[in-house]
Amino acid sequence: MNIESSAIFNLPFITVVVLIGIGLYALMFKRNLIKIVIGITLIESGVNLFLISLGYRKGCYAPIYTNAPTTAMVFPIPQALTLTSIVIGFAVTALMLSFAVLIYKNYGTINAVKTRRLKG
Amino acid sequence: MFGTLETGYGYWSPIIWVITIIVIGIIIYIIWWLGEPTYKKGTEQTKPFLAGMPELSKEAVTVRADNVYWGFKEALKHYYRPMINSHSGVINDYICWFVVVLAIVFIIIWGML
Amino acid sequence: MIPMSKIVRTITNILYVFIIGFGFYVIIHGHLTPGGGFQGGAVVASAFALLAVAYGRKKIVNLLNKEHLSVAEVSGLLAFICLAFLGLGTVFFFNFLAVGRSIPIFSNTPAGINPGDLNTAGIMPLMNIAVGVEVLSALGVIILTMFLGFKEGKEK
Amino acid sequence: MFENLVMHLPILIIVIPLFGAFAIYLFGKVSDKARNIFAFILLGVTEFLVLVLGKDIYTNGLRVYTLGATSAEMTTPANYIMPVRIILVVDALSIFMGIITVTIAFLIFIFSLKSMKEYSGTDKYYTLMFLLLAGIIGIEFTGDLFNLFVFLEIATIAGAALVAFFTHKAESAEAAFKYVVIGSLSALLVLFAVALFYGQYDALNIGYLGNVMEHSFLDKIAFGVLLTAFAMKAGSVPMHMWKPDAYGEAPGPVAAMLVTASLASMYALLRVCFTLYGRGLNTEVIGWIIAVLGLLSIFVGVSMALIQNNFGRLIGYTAVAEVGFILLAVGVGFAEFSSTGFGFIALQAGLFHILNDALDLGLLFLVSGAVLHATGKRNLNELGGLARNMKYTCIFFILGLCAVAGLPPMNGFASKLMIYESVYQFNPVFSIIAILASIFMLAVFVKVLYSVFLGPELKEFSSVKEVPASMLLVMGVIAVLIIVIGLCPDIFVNWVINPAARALIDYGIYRGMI
Repeated sequence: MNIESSAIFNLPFITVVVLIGIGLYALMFKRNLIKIVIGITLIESGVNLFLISLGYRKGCYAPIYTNAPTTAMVFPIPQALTLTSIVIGFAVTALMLSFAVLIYKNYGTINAVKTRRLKG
Repeated sequence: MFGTLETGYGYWSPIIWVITIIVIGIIIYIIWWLGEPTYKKGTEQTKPFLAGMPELSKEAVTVRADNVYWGFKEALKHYYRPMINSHSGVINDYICWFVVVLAIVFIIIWGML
Repeated sequence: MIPMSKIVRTITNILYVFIIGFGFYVIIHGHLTPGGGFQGGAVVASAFALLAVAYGRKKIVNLLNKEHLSVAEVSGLLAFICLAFLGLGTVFFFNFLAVGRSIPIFSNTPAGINPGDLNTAGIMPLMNIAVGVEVLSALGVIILTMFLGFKEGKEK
Repeated sequence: MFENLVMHLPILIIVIPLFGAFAIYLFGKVSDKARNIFAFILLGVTEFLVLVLGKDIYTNGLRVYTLGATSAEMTTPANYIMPVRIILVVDALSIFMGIITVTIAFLIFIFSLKSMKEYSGTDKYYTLMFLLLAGIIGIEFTGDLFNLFVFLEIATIAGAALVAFFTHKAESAEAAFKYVVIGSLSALLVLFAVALFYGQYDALNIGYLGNVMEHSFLDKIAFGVLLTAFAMKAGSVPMHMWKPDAYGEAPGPVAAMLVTASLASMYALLRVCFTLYGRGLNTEVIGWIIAVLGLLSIFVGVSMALIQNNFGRLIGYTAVAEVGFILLAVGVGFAEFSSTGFGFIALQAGLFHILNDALDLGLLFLVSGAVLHATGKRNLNELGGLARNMKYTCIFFILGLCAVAGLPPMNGFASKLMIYESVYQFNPVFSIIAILASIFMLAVFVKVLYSVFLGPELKEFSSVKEVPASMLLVMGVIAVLIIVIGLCPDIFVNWVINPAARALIDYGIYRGMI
């Protein structure tokens, strides 16, 4: 896959690094459980963007043959992978948020430092 | 069954172990059989001697799990205190450890190139 | 949660039919246009979310039954797996409708650029429908559970 | 006809539990009894199929299965130069893990019939259990890195939901939250590594990637990410802290199943190290990293287990130590990377310890589940004197104790002896620390034995009854397996472990099938 090396084509990859970095920052230093969930979703978005931009070819169309203007299309497999990953990410996010709800019901707070009976 | 297993330096053979256990059991039985014949169950001679004091009830002297190995924990408290503190139970710390290991692995791999 | 104002409810009454219709359109045209089972199911479930917000707790509990939604969810998943099992004469997930063309349903397989005939792609549309049913009911269950769960939290 | 069935077995073993997971829910609407019978039949069939596949693979070599192709062996479609479909590759190592997983799951299911009866939501419990089983077998049978990610996430989701089984308890929700965050983070990093591979080689298949890999800088980045992610999922120090939390709060049978799940991550680590990268890496350095992680896990796991007062949490820490033993042996095996000498014996010992680990820790977690079932308590400070009323459970616990602490003639001794002696030739210090840690392991479990089963009878437990016969039967079967493997370790090592280890070392066979 030839991705032109000019700066504008590296922009998606820089964004990927920034997104994953922000996600890891949120996971490492944010005590709010909801923010931790947001951190996970940020990392997920970063990885998805990475996959999508790997399959991109300049000046090509979405890989859908129905009434397509030309057969020059971007790579479809990364898009399929991304869709799968989005669906899984959705399930994981829903699960994490429901655990956060349970923690809030039981502890009355969603601060990670105050919700730790399991330690030592 | 009961074959020998190569373990790199020597070998391990369960059959020898089983035979040894049986032999040791027989020796133990012989020693027991040669022992004091005047032993009587349920008499004064089977009671523990605690400096002449009456024996406490078993429930009162049971050591609970927390106090088992108390001396060990006390001796190693300089090791255990930081260990317990580092197992803080905060999810953020878990991720921090992960990032630290990731960084170390990256440094080693970078040095390996 | 109390129902929202009459304006919102009136607009919801008009809109939710269209949202659900669009969702099913996305599901059924999954093999031709962007979208598919998951996306269409999510659109349908967003109509559920709209209803829940507009009408409040009592109405939505009467409207959507969690048990029925769970059964629909499981049925969708089972239908998907059974469709994959049907290809087991050759291999799992084999597209027996498109390759053998023994059954004239969805059996056309045009190559290259085509006008988008609905009657194509073999078992893909069927799988899309199965996934669509699964996703719309699963998301319905999630929306319902979280909606009711937060309500209890507030009362406390 | 039979050959045709064997050809389809790799996918059937994954899909039958997946199908069962959802069908069970419908059967549960009818009645509990119908559901149990149905689930029992499904698991029995799966167990039978996995044994048939195992016999086939141990005699005829590995099998591939291409989903959706016109024939199962057609990995590369006509006019293509690389595989594009999802391919399952089952070799001796995969089926070795698969047999362990399905057997443990089958036993745990029988155990759960009685131990979970009194709780509500058993329909969902069995659904999630089957989903977890499908996810774990998927990890072990897949030959495709993206598929590996998908199954990893399935196992994480099902496992986290099972950890939170006691939803009314605050600790369960907390442990489940930690488990799902850790699991999804490591899975996402696996996906990141997959994207790195895809960007360079346009392929996702492990065998194909192994063939074409150029070991560029990006590949080494991907290796670091994969190594750390799988090590975290397997529970190696210092990324182990989720493990005692999750294992301690999950119900006993669930914890036994989660042990298998983390062993599946260990399998993925082996697959990545040996088959995907092979000798292309500097195996000595990587082997040292893995061995040091293992050594840390042994030391920290055992020393932290000594001061725990929660039954499940204590076994969780020893699970960390057991994973450390496997990592140590595998690291030495990877550093040597040869099919002869002590490196190969270390690798065999690591794989043998995977089997023993699943059985020993499974038995101990089931005992903790039985104690919880009988008394409703998990805190070691509140328990005591149970041997009077629960004789058989106590005997099974002693057997598990001996096995996990590595006392002869149990299975744990055989594999640990192999580990000590082969690691001693690699580095004597590692071996000595491992032996010392194993002695501490005995001390840990003697504490549990003393505080749970021995001691005077406590008033509150005077009416405790022995657990039902089906639970005893399951624990007894595992105990018998432990003793049998301990008494004839050579048969298992020569006939089961050796082909699996060879499959790792001779990675050309796996790669050549694509």
